[in-house]
Amino acid sequence: MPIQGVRTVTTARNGVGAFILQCKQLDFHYCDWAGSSRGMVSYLKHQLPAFAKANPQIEIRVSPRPNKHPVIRGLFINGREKVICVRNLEPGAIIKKVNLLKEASGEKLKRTTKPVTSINESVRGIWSPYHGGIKSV
Amino acid sequence: MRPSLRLLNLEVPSLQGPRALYVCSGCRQEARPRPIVARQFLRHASNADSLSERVRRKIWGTDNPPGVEDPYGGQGALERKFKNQQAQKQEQAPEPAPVEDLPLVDDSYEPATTWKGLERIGHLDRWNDAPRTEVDTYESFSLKKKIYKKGPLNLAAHQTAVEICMMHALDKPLLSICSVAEHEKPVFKMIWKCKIQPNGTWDKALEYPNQEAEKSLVYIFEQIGGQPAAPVAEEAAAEQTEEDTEALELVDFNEPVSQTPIAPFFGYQDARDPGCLTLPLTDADTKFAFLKRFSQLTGHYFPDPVIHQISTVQQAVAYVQGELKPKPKKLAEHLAENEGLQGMPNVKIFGKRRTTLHKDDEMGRKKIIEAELRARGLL
Amino acid sequence: MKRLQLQRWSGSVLSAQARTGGRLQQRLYYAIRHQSTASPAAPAGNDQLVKKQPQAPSISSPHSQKSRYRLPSPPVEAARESAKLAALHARLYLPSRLPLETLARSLVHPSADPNPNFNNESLATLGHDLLTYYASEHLICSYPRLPLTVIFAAMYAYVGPKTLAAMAREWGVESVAAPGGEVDPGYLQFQRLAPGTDVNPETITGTERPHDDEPTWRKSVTSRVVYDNEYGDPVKGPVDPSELAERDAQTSQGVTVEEANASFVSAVMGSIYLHAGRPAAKRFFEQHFLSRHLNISDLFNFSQPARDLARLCARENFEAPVARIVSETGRKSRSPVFVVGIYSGQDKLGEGAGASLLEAHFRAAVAALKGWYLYNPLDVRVPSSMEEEGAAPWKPVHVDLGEVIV
Amino acid sequence: MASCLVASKRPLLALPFFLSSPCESVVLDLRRNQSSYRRTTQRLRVKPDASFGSSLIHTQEDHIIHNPPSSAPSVYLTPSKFLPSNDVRKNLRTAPANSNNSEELPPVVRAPSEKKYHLTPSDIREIRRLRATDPMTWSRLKLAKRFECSPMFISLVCETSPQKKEIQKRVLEAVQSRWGSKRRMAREDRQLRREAWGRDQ
Repeated sequence: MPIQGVRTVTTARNGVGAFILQCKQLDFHYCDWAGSSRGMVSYLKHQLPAFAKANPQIEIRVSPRPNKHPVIRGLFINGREKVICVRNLEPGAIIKKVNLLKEASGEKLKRTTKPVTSINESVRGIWSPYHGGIKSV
Repeated sequence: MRPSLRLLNLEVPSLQGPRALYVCSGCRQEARPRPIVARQFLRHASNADSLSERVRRKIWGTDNPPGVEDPYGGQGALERKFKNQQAQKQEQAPEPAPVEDLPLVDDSYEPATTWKGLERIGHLDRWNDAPRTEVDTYESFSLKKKIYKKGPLNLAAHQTAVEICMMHALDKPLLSICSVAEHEKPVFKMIWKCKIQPNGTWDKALEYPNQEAEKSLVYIFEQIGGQPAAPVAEEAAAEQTEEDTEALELVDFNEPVSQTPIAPFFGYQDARDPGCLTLPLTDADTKFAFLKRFSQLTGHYFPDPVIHQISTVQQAVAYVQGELKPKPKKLAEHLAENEGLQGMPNVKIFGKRRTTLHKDDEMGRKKIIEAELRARGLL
Repeated sequence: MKRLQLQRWSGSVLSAQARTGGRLQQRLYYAIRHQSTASPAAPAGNDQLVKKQPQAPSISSPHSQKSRYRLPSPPVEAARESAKLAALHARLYLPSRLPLETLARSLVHPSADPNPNFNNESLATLGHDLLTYYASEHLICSYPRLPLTVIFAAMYAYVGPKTLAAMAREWGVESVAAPGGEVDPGYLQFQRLAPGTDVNPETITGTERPHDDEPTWRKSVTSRVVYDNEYGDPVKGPVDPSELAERDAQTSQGVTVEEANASFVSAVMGSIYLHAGRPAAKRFFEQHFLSRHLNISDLFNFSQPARDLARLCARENFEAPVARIVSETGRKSRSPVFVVGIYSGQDKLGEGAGASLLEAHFRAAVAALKGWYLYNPLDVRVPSSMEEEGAAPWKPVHVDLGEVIV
Repeated sequence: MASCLVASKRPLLALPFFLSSPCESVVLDLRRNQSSYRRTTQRLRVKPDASFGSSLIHTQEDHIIHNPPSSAPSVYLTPSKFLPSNDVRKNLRTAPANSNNSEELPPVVRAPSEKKYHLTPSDIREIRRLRATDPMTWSRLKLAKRFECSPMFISLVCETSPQKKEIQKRVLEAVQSRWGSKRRMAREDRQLRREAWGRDQ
């Protein structure tokens, strides 16, 4: 029987070719009345246009959520979402939180033990005792 | 009538017919006529054959156990008062009914101003059954509906200024003008045609379009100031000036056919000359009279600090218009104006809270849900 | 001159073109909708005679929210309001010459909106041809000796429907619950299958292949090049227009999410080609498709490698392959390891380790054959690179017998 | 008491580094810790491996050290023999320094049996006749021994009669029916492993 082909799917390497930002949507919720939204309101008035211009790939929705603390909700491509409550925060701190959401990947935070994780095979191959001139012990 | 009793007689008629009045289960439960036996426990503690009394007799083994007959100090002051009130009510109740309803307002009726000599004050807890009398109808001092458009506001300012000038000219008490709720159409037309010289003084600034207008206006305002029954004289003066004003029919007099009774300011859209805006409101009582009359005509209320600031008619009108366009309190309106954000395609500003209903609508799920509900007859 | 000529050609493709008059009249009366700026109908391959179709009367009917419910897909002007669509456009670094309306159109699957002027069927067809063309030329030029079945598998891996569906998900494209005029144009719109329908592909009958109905006849690999599609699957014969309506009814019955996603990705490729020209399309292909990881050596599945290797050496008149034990350990133990190398004369062709001599020999033969098949010449140039101006003179790609035919 | 405990913790004597290697591991824990720069760099100086050809003259000019990794070669590195002639890497790869000639090649797994091509058409007809007349006695192995050829060649020449195949199939089923679940699973795993060979997993 001739050689058969095995059907697989190529795996994505985000960033090798084009880089797709993982955060795809940011919802800003604020309350017109509450004092805890003061920082958020001034952020939305002054800082948001610059952020939106710098990141055209993020869909930004601003909607009031009365009688609740101001919240930023980040939806990510893997379907998860991260929500940060920015009550009583200054616009400067809110900028940091928004950047935190923008740069997050949506996955849960995991401790990485190895400096490099890669799917490329190593150049010199996996060591095996049977190759490379066996030394006389 | 104690609430539960009233419920009872409401209950009785409604039991037979379809239950017109919905009574919640709690009240129904409480209003249910209880059997006599059950009533016994409700008896007051100090009653002779109450439960605790029988128990005390059993404990002491004799018929009259020692100790005070009513350990709780006998009938309290309230009970005694309540008791004799009940007694009083009993002999009062059989009196004839006519005493009950209030005497009609006859002419000799003259409202009392002090407590002295009144045998009864207020209603004896039957007040809310009396039918509404015309005394109760409330008529607010100023217009019911506030005026927001620019034109009628100027009209009101002009009319007030003219009236105050007339009052000054005839040196009548300024506030009496407020008793005239509304002028007749021809009178109003003449006021509308009057001019006010810019930054003149109150008594000289007024200019009449012509002699007759001046004479008739003076005559009318003469009436207002003097007799109390101003409206009656009003009509007399109105007919008298009726025939000569017809002659002055102006071509641009737009007589809108308004099916509502009388459009405010008889359908006029705007004041003819803005002269009145420059009149000074420095003198206290003219200012007060002007503002009172102005708020009566436009329905806008002037808070005291604002009255303190106002020094000319212009500022008064500006203040009212200031209220016309309140600065956008909501952030959504603020952002909507921000042209930086409008230009960006990836930003969406919503005025209201986004619920899952909106999300379903965007996903196309809402129409399915509604279709299913309609299929089940729930929508 | 060439660029001008290309503009004119793609311009003509862009204009609306009635494929079959009958269907269009039937479309016109029920929804007067002015279509998007670009509505290419002719697939890139066959340039049919392009008839100037009377432009649908584009009364700019203001689509209030209520009237949108009746439309099968969101109106064209909705694309400008959708933030999701603009975000998707920026996320894929799409050229600015590609308008949002075309991106919105490539999100509408024919099952959601059968009107060819408003769905992505034509764009997807063009995009699919481009994808398969670029992928196949890349594979064949960089691995000239690949066996045909492995090329089919690699094509399936690079531009197959499963990969395109995965890419659409990685681009953050969500799909609607049900298509309609009121949905956000940023969603992928298609008619979903009724729950419980059987999705695995049934055997396709009625293909163009002669004697297709003979079950016992062998389908040789080379015949698959002629009669089957790019992945070696049998392809349905052309459907004559008479039962086109029946096919329409069939599509309105719903498609899988995977198929819809795949049609979207090819439609994006097609629309980039049409709006931004070929260099942009090629750059998009390299950025998004070639940058994905595929280990070609995993695609092989040998059944008799030793025999194939012997045939190969005989054909290339090398010395006959001889299996030699390079090293071994634990021959008597319960977990021995033998390392067998296959030598043709002095040179070692391949090496394999196994728990038994037979396995080691088998794996060594597999390694040797892969050594042959996975030959990758240096600085490979694909033929389509000649289409750019100022391309260096063409140097022929390495071609040789390649696959061992047993 | 406490003092001697402390003493024993510290190594008794600072052994010089140049002890011969065999006993080095013994005293490893006794060695002084590398508290000074000199001791650290001294320990890091490692002599080059013998395979580097560490003759002194080499160190001056540039030379390539060929140090093959001790791992299985990757299939993406095409063997020199398979490289086409016009490939630039063909002549770059000089023969490896110690090209082991034929006797140094590793031993053969199975001596290649050279083919004798001694059978004539009449022998072929004979084989087919024997096979057809009495399939039970004339199995492939017997015929191969009789005509000195490989059983594989016999199967190329002729097929057994259908009855024999039927008998053999039934025998096989009888044997397999005796298998328990564990043995059957072990056999299935073995079959899966063989298939995995083909996919080089």
